[in-house]
Amino acid sequence: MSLPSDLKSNFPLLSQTINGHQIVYLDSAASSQKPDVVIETMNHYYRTINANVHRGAYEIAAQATEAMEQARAKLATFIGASSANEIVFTKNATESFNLIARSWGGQNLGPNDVVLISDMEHHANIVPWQILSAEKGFEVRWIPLTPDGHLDLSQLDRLLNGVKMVSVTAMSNVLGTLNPIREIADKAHSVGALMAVDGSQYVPHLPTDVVELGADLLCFTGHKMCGPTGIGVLWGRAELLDAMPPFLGGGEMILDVRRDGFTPNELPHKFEAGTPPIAEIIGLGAAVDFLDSLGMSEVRQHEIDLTNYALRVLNDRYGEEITIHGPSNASERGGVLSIQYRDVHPHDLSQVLDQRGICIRAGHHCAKPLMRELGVGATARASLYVYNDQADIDALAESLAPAGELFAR
Amino acid sequence: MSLPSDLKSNFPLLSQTINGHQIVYLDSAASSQKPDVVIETMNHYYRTINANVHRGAYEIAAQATEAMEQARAKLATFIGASSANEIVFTKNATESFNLIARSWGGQNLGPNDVVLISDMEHHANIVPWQILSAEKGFEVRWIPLTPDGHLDLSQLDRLLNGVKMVSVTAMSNVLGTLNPIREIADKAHSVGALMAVDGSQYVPHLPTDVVELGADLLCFTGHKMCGPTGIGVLWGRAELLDAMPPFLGGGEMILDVRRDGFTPNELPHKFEAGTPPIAEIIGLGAAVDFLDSLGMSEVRQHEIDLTNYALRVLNDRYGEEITIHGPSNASERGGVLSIQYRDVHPHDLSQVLDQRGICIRAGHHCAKPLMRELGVGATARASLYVYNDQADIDALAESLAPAGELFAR
Amino acid sequence: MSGLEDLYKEIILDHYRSPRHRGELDSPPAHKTEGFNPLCGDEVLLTFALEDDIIQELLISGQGCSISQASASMMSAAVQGKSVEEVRKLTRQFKAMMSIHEESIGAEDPPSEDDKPFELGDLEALKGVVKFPVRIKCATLSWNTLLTGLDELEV
Amino acid sequence: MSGLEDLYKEIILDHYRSPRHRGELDSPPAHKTEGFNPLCGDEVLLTFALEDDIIQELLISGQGCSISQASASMMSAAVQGKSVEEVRKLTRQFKAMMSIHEESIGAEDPPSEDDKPFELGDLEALKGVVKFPVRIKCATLSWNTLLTGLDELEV
Ligand SMILES: Cc1ncc(COP(=O)(O)O)c(C=O)c1O
Ligand SMILES: Cc1ncc(COP(=O)(O)O)c(C=O)c1O
Repeated sequence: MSLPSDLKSNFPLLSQTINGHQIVYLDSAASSQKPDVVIETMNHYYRTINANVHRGAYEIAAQATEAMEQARAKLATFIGASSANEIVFTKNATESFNLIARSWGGQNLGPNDVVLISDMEHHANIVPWQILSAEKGFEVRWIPLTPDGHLDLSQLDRLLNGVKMVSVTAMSNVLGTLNPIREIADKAHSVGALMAVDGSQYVPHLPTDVVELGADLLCFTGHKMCGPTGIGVLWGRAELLDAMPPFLGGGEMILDVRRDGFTPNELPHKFEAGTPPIAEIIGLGAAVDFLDSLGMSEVRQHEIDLTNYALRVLNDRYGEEITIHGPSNASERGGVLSIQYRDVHPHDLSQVLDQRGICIRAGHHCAKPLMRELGVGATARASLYVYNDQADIDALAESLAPAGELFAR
Repeated sequence: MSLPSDLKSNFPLLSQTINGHQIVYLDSAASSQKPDVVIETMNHYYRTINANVHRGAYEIAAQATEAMEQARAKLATFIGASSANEIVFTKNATESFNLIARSWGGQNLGPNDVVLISDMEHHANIVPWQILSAEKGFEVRWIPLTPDGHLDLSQLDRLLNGVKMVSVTAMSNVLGTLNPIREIADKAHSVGALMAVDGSQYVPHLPTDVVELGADLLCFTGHKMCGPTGIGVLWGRAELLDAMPPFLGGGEMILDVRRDGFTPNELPHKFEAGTPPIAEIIGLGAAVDFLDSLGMSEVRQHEIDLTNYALRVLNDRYGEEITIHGPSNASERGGVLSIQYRDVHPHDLSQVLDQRGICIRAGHHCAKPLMRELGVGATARASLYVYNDQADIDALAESLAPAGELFAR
Repeated sequence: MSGLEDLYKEIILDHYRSPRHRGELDSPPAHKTEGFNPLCGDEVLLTFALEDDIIQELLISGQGCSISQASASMMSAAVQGKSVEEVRKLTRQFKAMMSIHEESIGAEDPPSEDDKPFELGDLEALKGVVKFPVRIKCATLSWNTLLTGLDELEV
Repeated sequence: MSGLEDLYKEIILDHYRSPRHRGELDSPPAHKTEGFNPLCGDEVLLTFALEDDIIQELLISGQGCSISQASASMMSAAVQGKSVEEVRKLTRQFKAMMSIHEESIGAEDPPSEDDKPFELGDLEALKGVVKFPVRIKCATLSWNTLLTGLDELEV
């Protein structure tokens, strides 16, 4: 089984032309394109059942609530959660991390504690801890990298000393590295620490089972998995979420409000203050259905194949002139290729490629500590998803040489 | 000038039938319906320029960024803000209040301070203060109500003693009461307190000018003003926002991240962590254009006329059998009608009306302290917007009597 | 979409208009438990006297919509004189009847074999509520409150 | 959408390939200022010697894309030997040329009359950048950094 070959036709944006070229979208690590069915599902919501949820007795409000809760159940199944109540909807993965830091961290972290993250984290899994650490005085500690872009776990036992929370990405958005979450989780648990996982780049691309991962908490974001903007997810084990205090306060998240205080609602509502992103939740449910229909194992296989192809084509053609950061074996990585080509600055490279309708991202990818480790200010990143094919890689490979010509010093 | 009479045709949901009846949507205080142009604007975004903003050099990413920043400028103009940088996008009004409480309150409130709110606040403007107060030990004080549903400002000077922040709604989502924000703001300022305003029910319905209101901060929410779900706004004076510490941490809100800490970005990005609700921001921009094309003075006049009509029709027909909470003069209120009809429970009333395609809301409307003041567990609330007309009111009036019959004890 | 007649059956309206066992027992000696539905503000207050694991008397007060009031009234009629075990069994069956929509992930086990033969009687009239999912919580409010009360007594 | 030739004019590429006034002066006595573009990671380091309100010498180091490097190189050529007042004026004009898209609410006042007659020379080549709004920050990085430097010296 492999992915249908006409998959691109499901994504309206990919039929665009840019500067006279059919668009080649290679920036899915920043945000994925959306299939028709996701866009249409949200349209249908707005055109037929749009109403505020959970509080209305009338028909369309009941339907909106039902559609939203069905989406929650789909998300739970998609990641192997044992109950839909363990799925908390946020606005993005970033909010999910802030929720963990503020709620769990605010309650559990003090001056002698340590939160262990890694050198390859996205700012979303760094800054919330730094903000809290400035208030509470705990240490943020960093797992270093090996030269080939893996986590260096050789000192993990020592690093775990005093740690209450390990929070690590399952896949790097710069290097593509897939991290051994289960191994880290087991070690974390053996010292009584919790394991939070950044699934932002993992959940969209690999079959995900929170139990197999050994995670206690998982954050991911809708717009990178064929879903809309404005929607993120926090999954957590029910007992853990139950014990955490509320994060944002307001409507929906309460059972009662009196002048002298409030009583929080049950899971998952306790963490969902205010009118939820209803259309976006329902849209994300449609995205999950879409990915399920492809099969996540097929998605993963497609990306391994295409990553292998890209590594081969680019290395064969450009040899010494090109550096592709991260693991060289596609089975150890996702389809995220951070490229250094000659001395062409990433920003210039991306500009030249854009002229040919090829979209890649240039920048620090919200991972500045990693950039410093790599010794670069920025990288040019091409990233793959279900709709990409070998022709996209060929277009990329074709276009590096002319960029090199233009900027050769 | 008045609103176009065929306005309903712009709202696809309103052409639905429910149980064989043309839908009569009277729940806009909970969430408004969306005009075609808002839905289509988001579609167009997803189909043609969907890409992550602010970090991409390629064409569609630049277009997405431009469209989003144009929407920000539109919002600024819409509320009379002096700069687009004063518009911070959140996920809903609830997040806006949490941002204020956590960021400003976290920095400025201690044991001897007071935050002054009112008995008619929505939970969004209550619970964030209660959460913070439990941590910081300041007092949350309440402005009481007069019997006819206004704020009782006779003791305001006394109530302002020790107050650092006054946070009050410009319009009640239960009583419809329009509050004298300017008067309160002037008094607040005279004791050195700040004035935060809940504009969730005000901005969608009346011409808004933050300078005339005398506000320092204003919160409102997209889905109640013809915009999508998943988008809220915080406006604040630039100097004030500049002095406030970041709220959520992550990508976009930083200038630099090092192992030992981070440097926050400039306004408005400082408060916008992670991938923003891009499609939703652009959709909200389209909603603002739509409302502007109608003219907010015309919107307000339409609602005054229709509220007057509703008050007259309902009172004429049902006399003693009906109580409509809040001010009896339409010029002192918005089109929010909380109804008590005979002893029919709000939930039952809403169920019976739904059978006739009429959507009203039954419940505490996220204002439990107000419910206790009113001495009721719930109200049945019919609320109006641009697309409602006298026929909608007639349908409502027609349907109360049969509900009364059914449940007469 | 079902009609109102599925929801507001005559027998339900009858219980609503003339609720049975209304009032409050002195507590103590009776046990008192409160429940409320945050959705619609409904409140129910149960007082009941338990002797030899039998509910000797149960009275209901509080306020709410027709469904929550009728369900409470029917419950009060159904549980008088029943043993705690029988009440728990009845509650399970009633909730099973209500919970058609709870069969998602993480739902509790289906009622076991020996629960089957019990008679719901009048309570069957509330079956129509499942077609109005928003109202299920109204119908189950008093039952959940009773369970809480029994749990408080650890019986 | 404009073509690449509007952005990467030959003179820009020339400055990029052969940057002028590259290096670092000893500081002190020279003044040193760093600037960076969080968007793309570009960094610029300016060292300059100021005497009698005249920029006697200015050197540039750092790393970045062709636009930021070329703009810095052109700036270095343009400001040598100019008075602080002239440099500020030139900067205003350069930024005015760049800021076509900044005319939203709250934009600064347009450059005043007496700013007009100044000659941008080579710098005109950067005009094409305004058609690529994302790159405007690249082009203005060194200029903003110089302004910061002058402000630090309170001149
Ligand atoms: C007066 C008032 N404030 C705040 C809110 C909260 O808005 P949201 O739920 O979109 O955050 C609402 C609506 O629910 C409201 O009516
Ligand atoms: C690894 C990783 N974590 C977290 C995030 C944050 O996601 P969002 O911006 O949607 O909050 C991203 C993407 O930006 C990411 O790649």
